Amino acid sequence: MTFLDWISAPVNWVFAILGVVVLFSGFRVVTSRNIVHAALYLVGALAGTAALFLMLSAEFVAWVLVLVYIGAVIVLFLFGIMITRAPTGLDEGLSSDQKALPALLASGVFVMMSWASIDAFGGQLIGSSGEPVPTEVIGDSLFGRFVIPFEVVSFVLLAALIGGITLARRDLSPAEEEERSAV
Amino acid sequence: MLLSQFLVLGAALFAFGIYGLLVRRNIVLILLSVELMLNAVNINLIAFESVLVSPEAIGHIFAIFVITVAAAEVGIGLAIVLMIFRNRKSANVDDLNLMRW
Amino acid sequence: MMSRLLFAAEEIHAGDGGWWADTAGVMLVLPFVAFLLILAFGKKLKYKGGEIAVAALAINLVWATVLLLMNANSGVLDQITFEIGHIGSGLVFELGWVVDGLSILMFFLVNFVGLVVFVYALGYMKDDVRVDWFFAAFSLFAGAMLVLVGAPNLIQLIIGWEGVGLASYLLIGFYWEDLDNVRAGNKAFLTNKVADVGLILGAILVGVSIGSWDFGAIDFAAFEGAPELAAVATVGGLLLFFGAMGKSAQFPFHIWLPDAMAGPTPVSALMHAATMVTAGIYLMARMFPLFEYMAQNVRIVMIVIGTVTLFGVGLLAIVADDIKRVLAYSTVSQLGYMMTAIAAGGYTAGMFHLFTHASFKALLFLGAGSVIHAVHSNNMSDMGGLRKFMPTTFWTWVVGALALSGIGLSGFWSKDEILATMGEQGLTVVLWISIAGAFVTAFYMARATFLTFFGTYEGDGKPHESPRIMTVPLVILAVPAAIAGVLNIPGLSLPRLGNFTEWLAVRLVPMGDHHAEAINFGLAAIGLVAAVLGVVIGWLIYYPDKETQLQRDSFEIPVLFPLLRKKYYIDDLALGIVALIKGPLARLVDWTSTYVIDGFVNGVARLVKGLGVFVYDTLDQRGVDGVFNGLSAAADGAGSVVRKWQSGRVQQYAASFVAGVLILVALFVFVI
Amino acid sequence: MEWFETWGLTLTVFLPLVGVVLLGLIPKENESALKTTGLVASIMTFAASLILIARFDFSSNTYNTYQFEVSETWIGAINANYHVGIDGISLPMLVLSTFVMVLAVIYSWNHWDEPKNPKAFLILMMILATGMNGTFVALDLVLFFLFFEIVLLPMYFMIGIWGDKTPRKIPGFAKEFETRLYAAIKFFLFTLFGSAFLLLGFLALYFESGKSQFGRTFDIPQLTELGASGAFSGTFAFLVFGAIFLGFAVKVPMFPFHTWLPDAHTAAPTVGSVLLAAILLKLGSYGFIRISLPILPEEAVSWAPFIAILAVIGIIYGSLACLAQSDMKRLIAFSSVGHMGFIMLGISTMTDIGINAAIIGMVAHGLITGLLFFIAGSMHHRYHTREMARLGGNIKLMPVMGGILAFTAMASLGLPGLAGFWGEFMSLVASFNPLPGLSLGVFRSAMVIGAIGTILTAGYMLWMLQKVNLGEPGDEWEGKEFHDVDRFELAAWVPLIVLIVVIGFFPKFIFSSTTDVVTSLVDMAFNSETTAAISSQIGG
Amino acid sequence: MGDKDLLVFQIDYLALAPELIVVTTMIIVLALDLILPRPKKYWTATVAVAGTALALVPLAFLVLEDEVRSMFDGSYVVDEFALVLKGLFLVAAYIVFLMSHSYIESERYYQGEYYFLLLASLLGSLVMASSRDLIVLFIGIELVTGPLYMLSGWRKGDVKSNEASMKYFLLGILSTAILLYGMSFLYGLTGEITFAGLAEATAGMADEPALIMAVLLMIVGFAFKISAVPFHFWAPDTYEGAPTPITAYLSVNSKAAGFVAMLLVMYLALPGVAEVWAPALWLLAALSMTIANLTALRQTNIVRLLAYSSVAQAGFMLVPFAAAGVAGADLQEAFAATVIYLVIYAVMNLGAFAVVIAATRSGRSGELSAWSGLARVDPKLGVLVAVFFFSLAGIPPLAGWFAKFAMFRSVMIAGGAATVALAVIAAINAVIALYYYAKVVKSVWLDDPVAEFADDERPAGSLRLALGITVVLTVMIGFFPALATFAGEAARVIASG
Repeated sequence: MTFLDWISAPVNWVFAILGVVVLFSGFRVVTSRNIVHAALYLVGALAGTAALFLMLSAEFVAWVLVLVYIGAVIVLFLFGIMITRAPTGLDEGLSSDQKALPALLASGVFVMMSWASIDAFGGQLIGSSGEPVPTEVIGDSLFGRFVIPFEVVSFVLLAALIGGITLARRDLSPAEEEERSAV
Repeated sequence: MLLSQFLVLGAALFAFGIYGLLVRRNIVLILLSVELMLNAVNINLIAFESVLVSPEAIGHIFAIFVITVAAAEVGIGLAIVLMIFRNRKSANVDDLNLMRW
Repeated sequence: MMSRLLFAAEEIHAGDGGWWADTAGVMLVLPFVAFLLILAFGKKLKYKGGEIAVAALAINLVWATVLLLMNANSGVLDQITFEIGHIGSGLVFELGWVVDGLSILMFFLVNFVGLVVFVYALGYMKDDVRVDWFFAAFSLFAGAMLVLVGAPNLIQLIIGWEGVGLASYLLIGFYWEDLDNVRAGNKAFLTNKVADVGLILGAILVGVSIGSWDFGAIDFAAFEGAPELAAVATVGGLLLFFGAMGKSAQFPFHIWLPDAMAGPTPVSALMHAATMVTAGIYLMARMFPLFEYMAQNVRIVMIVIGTVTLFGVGLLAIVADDIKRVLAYSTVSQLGYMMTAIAAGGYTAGMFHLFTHASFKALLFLGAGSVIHAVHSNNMSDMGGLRKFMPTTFWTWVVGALALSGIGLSGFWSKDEILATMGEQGLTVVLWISIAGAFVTAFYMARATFLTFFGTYEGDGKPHESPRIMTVPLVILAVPAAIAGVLNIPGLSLPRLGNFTEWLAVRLVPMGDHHAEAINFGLAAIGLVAAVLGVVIGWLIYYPDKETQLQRDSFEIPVLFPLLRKKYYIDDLALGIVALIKGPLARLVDWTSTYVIDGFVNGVARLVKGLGVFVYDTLDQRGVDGVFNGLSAAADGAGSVVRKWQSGRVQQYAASFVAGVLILVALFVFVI
Repeated sequence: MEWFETWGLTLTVFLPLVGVVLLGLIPKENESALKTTGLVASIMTFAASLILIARFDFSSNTYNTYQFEVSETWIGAINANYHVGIDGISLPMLVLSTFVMVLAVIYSWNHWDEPKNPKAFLILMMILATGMNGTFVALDLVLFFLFFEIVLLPMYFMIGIWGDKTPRKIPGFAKEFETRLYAAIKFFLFTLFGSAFLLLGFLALYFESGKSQFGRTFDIPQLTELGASGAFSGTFAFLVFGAIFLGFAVKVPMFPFHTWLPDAHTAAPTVGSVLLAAILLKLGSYGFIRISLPILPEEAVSWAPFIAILAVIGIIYGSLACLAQSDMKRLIAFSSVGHMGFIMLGISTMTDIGINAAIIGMVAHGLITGLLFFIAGSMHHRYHTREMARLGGNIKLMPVMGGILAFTAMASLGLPGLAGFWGEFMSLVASFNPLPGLSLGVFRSAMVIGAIGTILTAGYMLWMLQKVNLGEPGDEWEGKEFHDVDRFELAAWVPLIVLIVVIGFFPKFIFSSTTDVVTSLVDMAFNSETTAAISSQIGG
Repeated sequence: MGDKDLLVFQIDYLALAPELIVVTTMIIVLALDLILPRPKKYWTATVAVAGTALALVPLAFLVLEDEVRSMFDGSYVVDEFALVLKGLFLVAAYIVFLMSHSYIESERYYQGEYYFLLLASLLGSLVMASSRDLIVLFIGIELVTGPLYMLSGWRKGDVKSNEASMKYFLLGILSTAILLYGMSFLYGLTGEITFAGLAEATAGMADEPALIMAVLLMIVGFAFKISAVPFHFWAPDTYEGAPTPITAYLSVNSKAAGFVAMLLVMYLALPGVAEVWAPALWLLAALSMTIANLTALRQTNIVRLLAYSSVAQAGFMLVPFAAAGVAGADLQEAFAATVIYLVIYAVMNLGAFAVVIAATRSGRSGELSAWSGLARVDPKLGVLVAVFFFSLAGIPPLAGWFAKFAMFRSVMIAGGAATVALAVIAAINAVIALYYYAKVVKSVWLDDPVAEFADDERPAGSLRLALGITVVLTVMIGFFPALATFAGEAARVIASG
């Protein structure tokens, strides 16, 4: 498959656009000097990803991503950012000054991963049936064969919830506590 | 569509995540970077699934679990950030070097 | 073994000794019983246990005498052994006793001389310290010697041998409050120990090669020319002789004997007469068949050493001031005679000289003891003119001195026999040296006699004759010293006693002995003349009554006398070697242990610890910093070399994490 | 008593552990109950071992047949069994061990080194007893290893807690250490270093045996059978022997692995030194006889000259080092290096004479050096110093103690007629005619040098007597009261003295147990006619 | 999938009983925590302890039954191996609960939440032991570690504890991401997530670079959990900062969970590519042992020392993995060796931490110098210190010796130059390790006491129980290693399947 073949398929145009969006957003997430912007760029990256998922017939997952992340996680992040009172303006101190080594390592990782991908799946095409995987299948799977991880993951969430609350809440001083128990 | 185009995209996102993890000083930003990495994994999973087309949609299931877990991790992470912030009035990792020696 | 024994007994028409021989082991045991009894009860007894020691030897003497007489009559040949252990089927350890001409003679000698000396000691030691211990050790001494001479095999001989060494160590160092005496004891023990290596190795060679340590077996093997024994005979013989040199104080091992005078005088008497120094000669006599039939070439070495000893060490007696030292050197010299004699094939001659020497040397020592007892000094310069104060002592001394000098009395006969043997063997040079030795002997005995008993007394106090309990033994000993010579006059066989040569010939195998069949009057005359000459010259030099003892003893031969006073530097050499081993060498070894081996060990420990410090401080704690600082500095360009990588440690950890991944993968991709 | 046939050994090994439990239950303050318990436990153990002797069948005493044998599954997964049994070689060692333990308990009755604490000390002693007894009866490599190592901990604590507290400069380190601390860790690390190799060797044997009809096995009798049939050979066996050698050589200890010994002995409390010298060192040499030789006979032969050379170096080296010592206990400790050299020389000859020599040498060294350490301890107890330069005239101050010291020193220098003689003498005899095929040059040189070593031995022993026992007591002791030997000391020492004399005059006491089995061991391992029939290769 | 009915998957409640009991206990704990007034909150601890003990009961039934119960297309299996490991997790957690009791009570902690989170982590490890596909395994791991991120920071007011938590968390999610990336590739390459399917699909794929990368990435993910060098950096800091019972839990349960994951993935899912993972683990083993041991020599804080010790011990546990890479090696033996080591390590390490808690109860710090002469003051505790630390050092007759023995055995059984070299490295490290373990014992027994602490107060009953259980097991296993080999034997069954 030549580049020409590739570029002539319209679906790849879509991919290219989405890819640029995702990559740009991703890049900004780690480079942005504004902490809120960084969080918002993450939204962009995730939205792009969700769109990519749609292209790959993963309808359900795409919407989950949108709902869970954009709907919940990012909000959580923003709350976190607010509470820790990070400056919302530009902040030189958000990143360390020494960027060369992290960049080196990151590009190393990128080279490794993309090389392995191309080596293994170089010419493999994705059959573009376009038919989204039915949610029913996912439902059957989740509540059938994967019911145990499904149940277990709920405990992950529960534990995160309870633990998170315990850690994040302000401890009462002994005096306050007495006061409260008296009530 | 090539499978590898998605994989390379995922690799790039993952690399961004690593870069962010190493270079960011604010813990919340580090968490964001980690989300990028997990997202890269999801891209991989979905891409693979579209090739493999397993009857149980394993790749999708896996991705859903990853998303869930990632959400939980964010919760945990932010709780820890808050706790630290409460004690130190800072959310920078630089300051975490009590046990340096 | 038994069959051989019977066979041999048949050959020489010897009896088996009956009950007396079967029970002869009593002699070996009684002194040890006495030893234990004295240790246990000695303190409470009148003579502090001396009576027990005397009683034990007295009972022993009964056996010894009976056996001696039986042997003289008809020959006694018997051996009783008990196994004390065996390895596999071949290696057997036995204890027991052998009863034959040689051992009976030694039994008699040890018990007789021992008894006399013990009795003497009752008086001599009366007021001394630790008398009970003295008698205990004394019994041990005698007992060990009896074990030695009664040994039917080399193993028991070694046991007795070392036992004698131990007892001598204990007795020489008897006055251990003074460390000089202790050192003398150590010297004796160690010198002997050096020689014992020879004995032990020799015993191993001989015993292992024929598969038995039994003397009878060895004798037979030698007699029959067993090839396996022949193969080791020379080396084995040399080693055994080496062992004998130590106990019998042959040059250069003579150094311990003069120092051994540090013990009480009765000890010296016993040591020089019957026990200890005779052991080496006895060993040679015991192993005579080996040297006679196989290891002839060793005999050359023996002769050389013996000759050097008899003359060279004899000379040392001339310059000694300590009366006991004079006697000690004389003993060494006489031992040289015996050794040379045996080496020359004079089994009987050597043993006969041992026999006569035992009586007169014991006599002389006891006499010297008597003098010392009176004068409270060992030095002849403190004596003089004692003739008048101590007549009994004097006269018995004269008997002893004459016997030693080979003038008329027992010593004459035995020495003559030695000279005759040498003559017969054609050892001309040795013969003349021996004659010269006889001259020297007579000369220094004259010197000692004149310096001690003639002239005027110079010491402190007024000397007096010793008590009866001491003089009676002197008299008793004077008798054999005077007349024992008749026992072995060639061609003379006494009624009921026979002849010394016949006594000794009662062995399992023929000895192949070389002894004179008749008196060699020519040699006897020359020897006698040499001895008389010695006395005369001694008289000329030492008799003239000068004012002081020192002046009397001022005779000097340049070069020679100073050399003699330095004892040929041999003592110094030995001391030097010991000092070298004990000092630098030992310290070097100790040093290597603590500094080289341990140093290595500690070094490794420190290295590991240091590595730990390095890994923790540098790699683990700073290295991550360092490496990443370095890397990022390099990556950021020269300007920022000194700048620290600012982010926190978590990210360093994470970076190492990622780096680890990359390195791992890279390893696989590029290396494996 | 039928049950004794099967459980007698187990009883002997684990009775002390019962003692441990009982001791643990008695409160620390109740000293007399503690001591009585310890004594009773050790005496019962000793009694059990005596019953073993009584019921031991000396007539069928051949190698690789064991009596009182028990084999129960222990670690099924690796085919390691609780397999115990004794033969004529282990019997004397086992009895020696139980016997010395009784004496040690008696002695410690009124000799407690600081910081006292009889309870802990007795417990450690009892654990030690289990380890030592167990090593002598184990017939499974894993079991052997376990017991072999059990002794490590109690000894570490004995040295470390009750040991010598004087500070000492350690070469290579800037600061001073307390002797006990240095010695304890050194002992520990050295032994462990050796054990690691030992374990590797055992494992290698285990896997190699997988090719045989027995399958993978740790069983000593089975491995012995394999060894005799030549199952282990080549480079593999060479390395395995080397590994096992290292393990045992450290324990023995052979030059140059000996440096832990002087420190450990010197620093240990009296009873610790006694047990260390009397029994612990024997574990190594016993291991050579029980494991190295029969299982790897071919390699034993090829290693023999090397072992002989090291042994001889040890003899000379140890003796010379003794001469340089100023500390009495250290001197005695170094003397062990020399004496164990003789034992190893005997073993290295691979003949029945040599191995018998080693066994009797082990017993004798156990008795004699044990006694020497007892005396040294008692003297330290009274003088509070071990500096020989300060001692002197001991026999005047304490005639009985001095006498016993002199006696023991004489026994130690190998005086014929006392126990020490046989081991040394027979080692030399054996090295005159080692196993056919071994280099006569090496072994006969070893014989001569070993014999010369006896001179040095005599030298340092006499020298020690001179410094410690004889002469006038130093001024500093004037007017001080010295109690001569007390009854506990006598009770502990007299049996040793008696045995030293008895074995000295009647070595059959030991040989009757060992000779047949050793002969058949040599026959079996080296496939040769009994080498005591020595005639073959004289002059060859 | 559409055709398949839900009922295809029968749920075996007996097989799930231990997990269900733990879940129930969690809920009860939560509920109690809501109802009970603060002074009575210790009831939550009692319930947690009781629940854990109770969970062992069905486990016992299952063990006796000796039958493999497989669910959900073989993605969740209860077999001997799973049971042994579940038993280990439950017992270890039980002991940690016992240790926590007095520790948590003595300061102002959130007891209910504490036990809830620990139980959640326990649940995760139980699930992991039965997991036979990547998803269950992944979720299990997350459930094990998630609560622990928070528990390490449980001493909220203590900045050290905060820091411990943060470091653990950040590196933890990094490792999760890397692990997931590896998993995604594994899935992509094979289309399988069950271990059995993976084993079939990966056989002969050892030359595929993408697979190599996937395997290595997963190894890195697990290596973080077991804190192998160079992925161990979090361990000392986190161990020091976290509450001590949590440290114990981290060093035992969490590490064991990591090993379970590694065992399952390597031996069950990827046996065909042992030539890839064995050398990698060889390297990790060698590095872990050497670096950690050398580093531990320098430590003056007991907990930090134990942290490095646990890193080194992980290295020892990895040794059999490396041995498995030798051609023709007996994978079962290697597998069994690691399991045996794990079991023994769990017992003695828990004991060591229990001792730390007991020793520090009266204000003694974790600094080694504060421990001088501890035995003089409290001989019983001194004995325990000696037992556990010498056991860790591998001195017979304490349990640790058999762990090392099994480890060496697995190496020798494999043969091969590289593994023998590793054995030599391990042997040298064993001696080095002895030095610092002995250093602790030396301080406690041989040095003079430094300061007075109120040691006359006896440790709490629950702590004494924890000490008792661990010490008895340590000594018993030392004498009867069969107690531990039984675990290895069970594991052998699974490895052959």
